[in-house]
Amino acid sequence: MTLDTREDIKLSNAQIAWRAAQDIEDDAYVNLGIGFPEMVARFQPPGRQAIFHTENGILNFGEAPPAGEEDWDLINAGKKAVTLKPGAAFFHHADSFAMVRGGHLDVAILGAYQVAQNGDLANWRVGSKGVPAVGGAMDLVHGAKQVFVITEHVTKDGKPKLVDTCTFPLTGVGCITRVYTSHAVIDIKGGRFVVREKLAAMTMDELQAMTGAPLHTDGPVAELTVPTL
Amino acid sequence: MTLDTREDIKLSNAQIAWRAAQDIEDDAYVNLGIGFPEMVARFQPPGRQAIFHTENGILNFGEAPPAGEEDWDLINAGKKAVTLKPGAAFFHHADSFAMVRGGHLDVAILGAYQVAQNGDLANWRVGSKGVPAVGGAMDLVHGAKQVFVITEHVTKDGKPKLVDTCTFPLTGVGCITRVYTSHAVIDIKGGRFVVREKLAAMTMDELQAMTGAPLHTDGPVAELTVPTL
Amino acid sequence: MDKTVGSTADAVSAIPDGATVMIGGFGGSGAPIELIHALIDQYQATGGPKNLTVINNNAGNGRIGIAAMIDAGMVRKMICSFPRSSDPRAFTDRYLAGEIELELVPQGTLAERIRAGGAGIPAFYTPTAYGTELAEGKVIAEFDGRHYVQERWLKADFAIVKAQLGDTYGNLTYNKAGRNFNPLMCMAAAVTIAQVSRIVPAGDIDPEHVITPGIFVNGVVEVAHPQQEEELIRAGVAYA
Amino acid sequence: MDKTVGSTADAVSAIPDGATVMIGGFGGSGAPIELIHALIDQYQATGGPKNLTVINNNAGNGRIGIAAMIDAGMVRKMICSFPRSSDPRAFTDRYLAGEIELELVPQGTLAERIRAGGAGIPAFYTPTAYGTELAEGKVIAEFDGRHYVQERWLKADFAIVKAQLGDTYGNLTYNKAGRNFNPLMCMAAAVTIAQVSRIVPAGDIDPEHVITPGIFVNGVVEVAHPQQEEELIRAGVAYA
Repeated sequence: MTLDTREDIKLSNAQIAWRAAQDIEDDAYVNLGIGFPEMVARFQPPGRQAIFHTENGILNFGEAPPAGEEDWDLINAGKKAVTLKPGAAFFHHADSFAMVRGGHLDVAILGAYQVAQNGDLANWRVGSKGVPAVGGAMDLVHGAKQVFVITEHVTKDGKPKLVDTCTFPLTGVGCITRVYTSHAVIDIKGGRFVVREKLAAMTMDELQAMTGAPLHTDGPVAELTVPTL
Repeated sequence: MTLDTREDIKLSNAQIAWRAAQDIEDDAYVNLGIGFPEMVARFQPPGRQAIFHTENGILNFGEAPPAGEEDWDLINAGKKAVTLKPGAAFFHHADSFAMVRGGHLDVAILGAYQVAQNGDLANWRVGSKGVPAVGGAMDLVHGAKQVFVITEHVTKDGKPKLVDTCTFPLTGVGCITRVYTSHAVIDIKGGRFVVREKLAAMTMDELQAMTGAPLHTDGPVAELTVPTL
Repeated sequence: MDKTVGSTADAVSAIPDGATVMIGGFGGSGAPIELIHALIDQYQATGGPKNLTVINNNAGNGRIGIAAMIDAGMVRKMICSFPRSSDPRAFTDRYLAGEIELELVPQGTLAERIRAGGAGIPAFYTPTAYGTELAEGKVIAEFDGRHYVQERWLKADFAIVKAQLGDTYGNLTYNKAGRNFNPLMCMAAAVTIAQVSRIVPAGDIDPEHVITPGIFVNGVVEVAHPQQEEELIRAGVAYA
Repeated sequence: MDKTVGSTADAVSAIPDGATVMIGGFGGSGAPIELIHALIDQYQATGGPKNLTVINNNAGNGRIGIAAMIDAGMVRKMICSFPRSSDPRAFTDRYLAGEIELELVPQGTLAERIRAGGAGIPAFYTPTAYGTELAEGKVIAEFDGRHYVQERWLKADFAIVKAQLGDTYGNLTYNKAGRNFNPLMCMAAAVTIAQVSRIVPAGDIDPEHVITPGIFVNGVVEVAHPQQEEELIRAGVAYA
């Protein structure tokens, strides 16, 4: 099934990341999945400071150093060179995943191939071919107090990513609490997609048409507004 | 049953500790139970250096400091003040018992109320009255490559401590490999007591009479000789 | 971010009746005496918190610290490995009178259960206590021909611990064997309060030397010259 | 006590055919490149060790390190969480050709299984992977209304790790995020060999700053100026 989509009005990845960043509270401990989610760190609202955790054993790392000044023992989970902020700490992998699994992170933000209305996430593998690689994704979906997904609302070929039931191999069961897409902000609550915000330029019917499971509301749907980035 | 015992020729506690110390190899990692077993540390043979572990998170601690120079954050599992040797390390309790349970200690030496011929140990409680307290004993009997007991051969009222089956509450099942007593050195092998050494002044029959389970031999029984201490 | 708390009284003020409280230390080493005494002060002033479940390796000594909590009547249950000390009267008397409950846990199992609570591991298997009365009623499983006891995680509502340096982000170092259960308890409690000998700005503790990362710590209160249980015991001090 | 070993060649010489070898590092960070290359040298000179099971977070990058071990044909099986890298050809080609086995383990579970191996915990429960294909065939249990997967410990015959300082007793410190799996692997192997940037006398590392206590380490070899995988990759180096 290919959907009628409103690709004409969609947010850029930077704008999706910006929107997600607005919901990270001051002093929150946050893990950003490798790739697109890392972009969220750029958009911390003024006056707020999150502490970023990386699976390979750093709390409170900062931006990449200038080219040529990398220390390749100071990298993040995406194997990119990073820097430290004051108040950082190093620890080994078992302690790092104790932080993850033990519920000590306030927020984890991940990418997705599919998110189901019951909160199931598929983000590690699209089929049975090739070399499978899971990394820390299956750990990260458990333990953080809130697990958010940031994603395009539909795939490049127009298929829904918010679905009734995931068809790709699962990363975790019932683990996602909120999805920030290119068109909307949607909570997962009681096994249903509940729309919190949508782009003003589209109707609920248009949003529903791009979504693979019924959308619900629970109070007013706010306007999803983001700056030009 | 009260036994005919040879209390007249028995080794002192210091001599039992001395004998056990002779079997600790150079560079061995050793945990000595609190109380009597701590005495073993005094008798390391010249030229050998064991590294002592204490449950509360120190490797390579040394003797007590002079009175008045105690640091009460630098204590052993018996809550006695100790000192550090070069090459010491501190760690928390989970890492400390990872060393114990994970099989990283070469030797643990414990006291006993009873040791059974199958290697069962009872050393934490003599009945159901009073306040029970177990500490690290049940952990120490698992994991060390060799778990030794040092003990009088019989109780103060002349009852056997080496027994067919423990009647006191167990500390661990099949965990003891060797017993150093006031009269003999006895291995536990294949569910049997096998005598390795005995005091020259007593016969095997006399030793058997003091023991609550059959004694076996497996090769010659050497003379248990210790210095005057 | 600033996790500094102004006083020991403020630091413990949120602990309610019926709470499960992990208290760091092994005997007096690493024991947060001042936080414990602040909790007793609160109880004397307000009647709470009471009916506490206290998790510690021991069960108090003399008439100070945890023993003084027991004396005051604040403790409903102790979870510990070794409820003996040079002067264990406070616990012993109440225990023998049936006025306090005891869950006795082997020391290594106690440490591992607390770590498991902090690490999101609901249960694990250990050889410790297999075949003993402390394994009675527990799930037993065989792995590779050997028997093991299933043990559950331990968590707490609050942990009160003693550290050496603490920065404003809650990163902690410890003093010698005063480390013991403290780093584990920081992980396993919903709210962790650390008393430290000195609070330093974030960045003053080398990230390589942090023992407890700040993510495990909610509040840090400075007690510049902390008391040592052993010295108080020897001086015959009673806190009441 | 002196755990110093004279050369990387000597350090790895006891690793036999068919051994399970834990190799520290996360990508190139904390990866013991020189020890890995010494092992390859030994294989090139003697035909062994081969049929190795290698445990690492990744499965090699480019034509150096673990990738070069795979290229050389020494590796029968990889146990890892993420067999991808900027240049994963060595593993990918052999895997797709059915010439190398893969046990894929979620990263946190991999870390915890290794720690469990070192800590004498034969099995534990984790929420990770519940309901996914990586939990297929595993024991599932419910605790407090939530489902968990039973995971077994991981042990090894040898661990080769990279540290920063090592003293003659085997006490180790690490460099920044180069810590990663290294301290865990030290615990979980029957024999652990550490390459360090500098060997110092016992007593030169503050006991408060020791990350891996020497009890977990069997041999320490100095590699004064260790190579970084990332720099070798960028320079297009192939080790063969």
